[in-house]
Amino acid sequence: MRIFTLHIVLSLAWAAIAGNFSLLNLAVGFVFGFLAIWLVREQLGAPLYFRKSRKIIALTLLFIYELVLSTIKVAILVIKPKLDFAPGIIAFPLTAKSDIEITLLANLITLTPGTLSVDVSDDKKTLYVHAIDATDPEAMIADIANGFEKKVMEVFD
Amino acid sequence: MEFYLAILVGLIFAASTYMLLSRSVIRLVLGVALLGNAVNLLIFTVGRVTRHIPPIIPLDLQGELTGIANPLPQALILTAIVIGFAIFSFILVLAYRAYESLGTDNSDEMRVAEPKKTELTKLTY
Amino acid sequence: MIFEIIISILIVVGTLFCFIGALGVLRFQDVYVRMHAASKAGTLGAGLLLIAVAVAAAELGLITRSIAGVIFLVLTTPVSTHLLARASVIAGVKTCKQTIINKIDGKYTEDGKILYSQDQA
Amino acid sequence: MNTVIFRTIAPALTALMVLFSLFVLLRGHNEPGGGFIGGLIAASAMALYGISSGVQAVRRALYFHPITMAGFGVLLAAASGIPSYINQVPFLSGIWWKLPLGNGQYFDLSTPMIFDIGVWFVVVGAITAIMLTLEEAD
Amino acid sequence: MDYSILDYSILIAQILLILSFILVSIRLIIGPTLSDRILCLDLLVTLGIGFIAVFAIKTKQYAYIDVAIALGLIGFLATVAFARYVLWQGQNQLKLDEAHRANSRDDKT
Amino acid sequence: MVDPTILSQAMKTTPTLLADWNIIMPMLIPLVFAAGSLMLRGKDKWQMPMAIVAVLLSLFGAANLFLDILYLGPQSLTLSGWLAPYGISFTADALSALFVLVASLVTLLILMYSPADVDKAAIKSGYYTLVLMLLVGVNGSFLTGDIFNLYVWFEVMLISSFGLLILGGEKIQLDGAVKYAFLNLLGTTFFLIATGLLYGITGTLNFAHLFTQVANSEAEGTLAILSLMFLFAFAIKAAAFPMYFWLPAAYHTPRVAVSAIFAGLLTKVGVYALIRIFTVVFPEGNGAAFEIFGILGGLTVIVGGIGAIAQTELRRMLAYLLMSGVGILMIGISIHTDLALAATVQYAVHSMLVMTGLYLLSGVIGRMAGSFEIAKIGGIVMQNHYVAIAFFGLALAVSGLPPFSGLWPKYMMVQAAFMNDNYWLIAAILIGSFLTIAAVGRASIQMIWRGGDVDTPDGQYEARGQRLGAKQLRVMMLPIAIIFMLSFALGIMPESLIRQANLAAYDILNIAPYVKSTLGG
Amino acid sequence: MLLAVLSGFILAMFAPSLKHFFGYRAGWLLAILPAAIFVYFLSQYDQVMANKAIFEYHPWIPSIGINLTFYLDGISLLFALLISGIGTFIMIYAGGYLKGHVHLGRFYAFMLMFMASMLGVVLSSNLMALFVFWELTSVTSFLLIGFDHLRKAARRAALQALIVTGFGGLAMLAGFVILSASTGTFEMVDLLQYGNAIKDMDLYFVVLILILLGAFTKSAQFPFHFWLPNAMEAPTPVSAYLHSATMVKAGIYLMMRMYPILGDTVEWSIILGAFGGFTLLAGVFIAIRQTDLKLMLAYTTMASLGLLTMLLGAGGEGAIEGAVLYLLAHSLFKGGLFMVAGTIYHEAGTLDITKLGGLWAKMPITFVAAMLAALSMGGILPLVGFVAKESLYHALISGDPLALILLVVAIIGNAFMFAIGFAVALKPMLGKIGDTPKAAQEGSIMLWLGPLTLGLCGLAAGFGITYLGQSIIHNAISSIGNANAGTNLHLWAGFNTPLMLSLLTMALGAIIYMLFDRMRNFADAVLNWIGWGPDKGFDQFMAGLLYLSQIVTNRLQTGQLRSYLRSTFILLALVIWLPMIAYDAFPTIDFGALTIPTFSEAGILTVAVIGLYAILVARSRLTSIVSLGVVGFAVAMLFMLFGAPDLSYTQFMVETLSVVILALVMTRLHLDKADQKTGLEAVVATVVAVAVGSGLTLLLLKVMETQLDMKLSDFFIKFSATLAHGHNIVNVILVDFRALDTLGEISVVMTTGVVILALINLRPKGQNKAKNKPENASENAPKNAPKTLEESGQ
Ligand code: NA
Ligand code: NA
Repeated sequence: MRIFTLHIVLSLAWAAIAGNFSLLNLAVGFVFGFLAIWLVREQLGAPLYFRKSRKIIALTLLFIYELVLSTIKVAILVIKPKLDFAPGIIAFPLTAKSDIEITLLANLITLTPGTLSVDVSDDKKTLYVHAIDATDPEAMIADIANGFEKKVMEVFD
Repeated sequence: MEFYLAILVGLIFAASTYMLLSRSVIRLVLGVALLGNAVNLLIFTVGRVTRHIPPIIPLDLQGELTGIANPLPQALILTAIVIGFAIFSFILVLAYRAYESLGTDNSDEMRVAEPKKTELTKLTY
Repeated sequence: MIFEIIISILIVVGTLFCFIGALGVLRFQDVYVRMHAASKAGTLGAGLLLIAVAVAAAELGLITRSIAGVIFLVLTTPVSTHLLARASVIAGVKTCKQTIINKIDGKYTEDGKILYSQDQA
Repeated sequence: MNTVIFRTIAPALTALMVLFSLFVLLRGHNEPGGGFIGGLIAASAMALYGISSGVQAVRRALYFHPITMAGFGVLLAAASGIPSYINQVPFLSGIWWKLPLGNGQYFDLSTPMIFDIGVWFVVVGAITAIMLTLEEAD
Repeated sequence: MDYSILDYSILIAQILLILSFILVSIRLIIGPTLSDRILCLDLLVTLGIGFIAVFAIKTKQYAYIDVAIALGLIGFLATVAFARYVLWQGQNQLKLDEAHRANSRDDKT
Repeated sequence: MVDPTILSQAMKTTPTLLADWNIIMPMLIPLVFAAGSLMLRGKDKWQMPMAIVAVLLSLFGAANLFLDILYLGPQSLTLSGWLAPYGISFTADALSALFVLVASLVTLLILMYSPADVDKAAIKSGYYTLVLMLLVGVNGSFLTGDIFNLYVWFEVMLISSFGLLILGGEKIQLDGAVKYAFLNLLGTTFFLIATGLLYGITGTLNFAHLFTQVANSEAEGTLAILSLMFLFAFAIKAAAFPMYFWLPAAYHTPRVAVSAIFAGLLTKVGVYALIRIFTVVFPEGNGAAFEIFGILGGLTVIVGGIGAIAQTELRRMLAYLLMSGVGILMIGISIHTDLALAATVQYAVHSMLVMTGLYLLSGVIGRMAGSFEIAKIGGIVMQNHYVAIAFFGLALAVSGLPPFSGLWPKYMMVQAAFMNDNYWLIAAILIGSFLTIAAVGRASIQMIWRGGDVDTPDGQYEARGQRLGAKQLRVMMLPIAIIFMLSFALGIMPESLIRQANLAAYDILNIAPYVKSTLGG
Repeated sequence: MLLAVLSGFILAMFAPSLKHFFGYRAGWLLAILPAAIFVYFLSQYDQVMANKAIFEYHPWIPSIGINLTFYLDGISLLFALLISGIGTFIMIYAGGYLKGHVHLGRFYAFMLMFMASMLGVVLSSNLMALFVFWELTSVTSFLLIGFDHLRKAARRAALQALIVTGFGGLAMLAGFVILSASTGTFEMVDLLQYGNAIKDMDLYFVVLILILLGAFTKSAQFPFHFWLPNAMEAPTPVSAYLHSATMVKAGIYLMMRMYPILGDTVEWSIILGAFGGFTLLAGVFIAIRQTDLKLMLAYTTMASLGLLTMLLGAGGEGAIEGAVLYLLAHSLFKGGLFMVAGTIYHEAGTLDITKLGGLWAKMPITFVAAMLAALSMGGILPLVGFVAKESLYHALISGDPLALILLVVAIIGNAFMFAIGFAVALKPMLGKIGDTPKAAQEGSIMLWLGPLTLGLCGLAAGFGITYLGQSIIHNAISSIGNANAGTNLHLWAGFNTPLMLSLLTMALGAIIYMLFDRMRNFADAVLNWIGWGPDKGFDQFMAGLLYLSQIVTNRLQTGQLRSYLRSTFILLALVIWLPMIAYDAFPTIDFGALTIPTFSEAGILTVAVIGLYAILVARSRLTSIVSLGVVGFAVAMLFMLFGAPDLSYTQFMVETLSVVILALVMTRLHLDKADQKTGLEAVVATVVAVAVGSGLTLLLLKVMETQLDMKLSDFFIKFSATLAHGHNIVNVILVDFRALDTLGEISVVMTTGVVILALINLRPKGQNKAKNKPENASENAPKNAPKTLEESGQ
């Protein structure tokens, strides 16, 4: 987080130097700032910053992929003349511990195939998920645990 | 197009009037909110509508600017919207407090300020 | 021309998703299932349309703003969906009769303020 | 609403909204936006923060009582008419200053902008005051 | 006047979006629960963002995009507020039922 | 930078001097102080002195403005420096200046009374802020030369009055406020609708410009409808028959100082707006407006008088008397001759003062008797004969009996009605006066003279309620005494006021200087 | 003269302090003023005699032609002398009568104010000035009648007097206004110049009636007489001064003044003759029924006023002469008799004639005074009353059939008055000593000085009648009748018809006196049989007014918001529709030329309509709120479609925040279930709603037919970027072109904040909101939700 702040400060400094606070200029500053931090990455302990950036990008891509996929699945369901599915609320045992991880995971679950986060238990051990197709809860739990949950925890480890 | 907007204005007015003739103060509050929408739309229509082009002068404008929407009614409505929102908030909270104090949201039963008199006053000197 | 085609595709696909979301909301059996349609299809549809704007405008300020819009949408939609789903469960909005499993049933305290995890009583 | 998900994400969204509101405020003179809209967005941010983290958190965050902010806004807006007096022009006449930023650049400060900032304060202050009070009413 | 692909796609988009609006509005009338209706309003706002985007592309008035962005950020607040109401209703079910046996059917199912 | 010729097409180029600012001071000063009082939130001791200073300064500004206009004729200042009708003008003629002066004075008197009537909780909740904001709205309404801006000031006034009405949060106040709020809100909304439509026909909002635009417009029928809509909207504000419901429903519910400020200021703004609109925008009355004014005015006078007789609550009785007075004003507008308008202006000034005084006094009486129910009030003269004298005096004033201020405008109105062959209006005025005499007479003998409440045995005196402390009584009676003396002075020496009223009537009927002062040329 | 009038008002202010220092003896001091005024007017006598009139002008309200123009001619001089002269003795008498009364000072103040007002009435030439003083006499009379205010009867009587004379005063005002507006002058002096022109006016009859209403109510003519006997609730000095000698004569004065202007027409004669005559008969008839001394006197006063009115109605120089003489006589003897009655009450403690007797030995001076007055009242030689009666008989003999009827009436009336006068004067004095609450003895000098002097004046006037006739009486008559009347008055005119009639009167009177008890029983029986009188009528009128008032008020002011709103909307519909129909201002809609909405526009319109429908049909309020969101959404979209991004923006934001606040509030309400309208209500609401909606649509369309002048907007567009340095024109309008609107608007927003804070935080004692809010109030809100109906025990 500290480095991110520095990054922002650098962008602003760029804009100040350029005497122009337009969005474009700030964006340029951001890119240049990135380069600047990369130069001094050793001192700042920044490798993590870059590694994380990579992981965030990976997670984002996964998310976009899943979002598209999930939408298509919903689309198929919608268009199918017969509404024959077996929804249900399943309980997903959480491995993720921190609030931010849980939140991110829950939101990702909501936006992706056939699942929708309903609530987290007060002891933060269970995430209740509504699924359009709840015929095989175990498989779904495994899917999430190995997919999103893992990637989320990697970002925050 | 103004014709259809005028019809819509009338419809919103009618709906608002209908709501304002209810017993429930909450419905009256909703009537007030609708009324605000109707008035804003009325002023908007009356300023003559133009499709698409907002009254924003392009930074790189050369020459005359034509065909833009009439900015004055927009400014007036903006003022009216904000005032309307303020008044609406007040009315809503008033309704809530009245409900809380008087124990009802039925305006027919709000008779503290003007109590129902059962008998006529006698002449005294 | 190529831009135009990209924009057209983005627009058509985006609106299709939007339409599907709407259709789902109309067709599906209960509020939970409808939420699936609304949250996913809506977000994706609107997001694609915003991206279409970014492409069409081809101006940095607008691109960044459009992307910001997509991010906002992605950040907010799951939150509101979650809150509505949770509230509905607590308020006792029934699931449709096809529902085969309901693990959350009985896990809320009566006043709906505490949710127990699966292994709690 | 005390759910982990909401509680965690709401502060970030609040910050984002406040930032956005300032953005909308400052560019209002040339693009859609301005003091009202900016103020409404900021007020929404406060509402969100209040709903997720409680009234006291908002009060602490604002430091000043929101209604005082509203009063300040009106004062600021009215005060933006005072330079007109010195310039011998009618009340609320627009006056522009170019504040040099060095290297030949200027920052455009004007009484209409101060006025709009006043509007922003009023809208934020009053609406936040209303919502917070409603939220904590018995 | 020739129409480009873009014009046609915009036309299709607008038709689809309007149809979507109407479909959602129908669900809004049908309900049956308050949650359904809130969901409809939420989706309507999301669809609105899309609509504004298409409209901006069509008219080349990109100023409108700001409205869509703001909606993306703020629009969900209404849903949050309504969800809170539903939640409150759920949490006070017993109290409500006690207080007015006749009344609870009204605002929820 | 900018070509001076272009500049002169758009903006005022001559310097604006301090004297030109006089015209906005009665609005601006209380606004700044009201905002300032919010900054000093929590410092309750500061609130009252600040408010007094603000109103004194406004009064000073108003007096300055008044003198300016006396010597120079109508004055105008277009704000933000743009030329009229593009910017918003503040334009004052003798009518507005007089009203501003009296409104500021009335507010000052009420502030003097307030310490005895307003508790700490109300001050904490912004009583003084709201009073100042009300004055902002009222003075703004009197001074503005722009119809949409008038709407804005109406809203300022409206929301402040809402606030004042509910200070205390009692059941009766909330109930009264609900009725007051909805009906007044409708009034303001109809005003906005009419304003919007008027803009749709004329393309302008500036009164002076409207004068020329309406005169040149060919949409006679539409304008006639609009004139009636304005009439309707302002009649709600002014509490004219049959749109007066909110007044008896609400005016007796807040604390007395608030009722008094309402009585003094609010309905009169409605009347002012009627005069303004029907002299500047629809000087010919467009359609049947003036006839309708007469009918409504006459009925208001009578219904007000009749209503006053039935009331068992002192403040409600006053509400009906207030309403009856509004009827007189409407009659004046209806007749629309110089005499009638002079009478209207004069009666308005009289009514602002006297109704304020009566409401303030009702507070004293209510406190002394422990009730506002006439049946439960008694023995006032035995408790304090100054209070009794004040009540008798103000009762005479409101009945239009000498030697107080009500007589002259009523007489002038009868005269004007006769000269206009409006015999039934004469009848209405006189019947209204008769009913008023009967109502206040009956109230007087019961409250002031009777020994105690209605069950007190004949010939006996039974003190009820609380004895007011000497200091408190002094605070409460001082503003009443001032009003009493003013009303008395205007009763025995009405010449100067009549001259002002004539001047105002002249300004009303001769709109050219008003238009010229705004639009120039 | 100005000083003469104003001094009374000024002294009135100091009367309480004088009383404070000098006690009841202040009466002597205060009497100096009326005495001085008397002397002053006496000193003007020569000039009045020589020049006919003295005119004095003081500008008062020149801009509306109202000034203090005092006019001292014969009749005003006579009245002024009576007012100040009798006033002198009344002041002294009051000191004795109300000795020891706590509020004597207040009483003096009222009396002095009254005296001043009365002088104003008789001296003013300006009609409006006269009216002002006239009303002041009503007001002071109200205060004096209600002086003993703890008694219900006094309060009622005071109110009665106020209402009756107030009514008359208003009518008179109208009459004066018509008179002055028609002639262009307020000055009586000028009006006299008009001659018959006024009598030929179209509005003559109206003016006459209106002015006579003023005079009749003041002078207690039937059927407005009832307040006068009730006014006897006032302390006796008041009865003596106001309600016999002076104030009630104001009406007579007015009729005398108006005689040359309005009089001597058929209408005048018939009205005055009929009402005067009837008042005379009714007065004596009711008087005889009374056992209370003061009431007997009061009814005879009424009778005398009737007689005077009747005489003025008969008109002609003779009648006027009779009237003036009788006026003088009556003032002297009735004032005296009242004071005597007061003294008796003061000393004996009762006024009941059946209980009084044999006082002459105890109160010899009072007895003399009483006898003098009674003789004058009875019209017995050599008192002035005799001359007066002779004179009026003389006047009535010579006349037409109407005069003859009046003559008969006058004879009957006088006979009764003869009897009653003696009954009042003799019964308490002669016979055996009655059983009174107090043992009577002669009163102090303050008590007997007045009545004795007035009695002696009556005697002196009788003897000096020839001189008076050539001087002051002559002047008085000539200022009314414009002639040489009165010059040959003699105490003894020889045996002529009037004398015969006098003898007849006395004979009749003697019979009545002897049959007094029987007559009383008869009158009692008759009046009981009628069982109704205007006095009762007054109560009925007041009760009726109260009833009507309550009915009307309850009908209009139902107390239900719904009915108020319904009326308001119905009126709005009428305000739109009626003129639209009247002016045929319907829009012309050319359906062929309508622009076709685009698909999006149509779609958004549809959404709006669906939203409206959903709001209306929603059974639950929450559903309505959600649907409201849909309408707001649609409106925002429309703004966007038509080039208003700022509006769209604001609308969305406001819509969202509205919903937030609505939901926030709704969580605090435990609402009843559906509150749909009943069938009829729904029909009414629908009709009204459709009328309002369609009316506004038509009006809007009509407005749209005109060409909009875009001058303002063009200006904004032109100068927004160049001079105001802003490209978003809407924003520039808000913060620059029309920044004041915005300033007002943020004032509204700020104030709303204050108001809502107050609304929520400020509760009556015992309802203060809970302190120590927990951190997360949102979760706790429901816990503290307001009590429901049942819980709060309603
Ligand atoms: Na999902
Ligand atoms: Na959303």
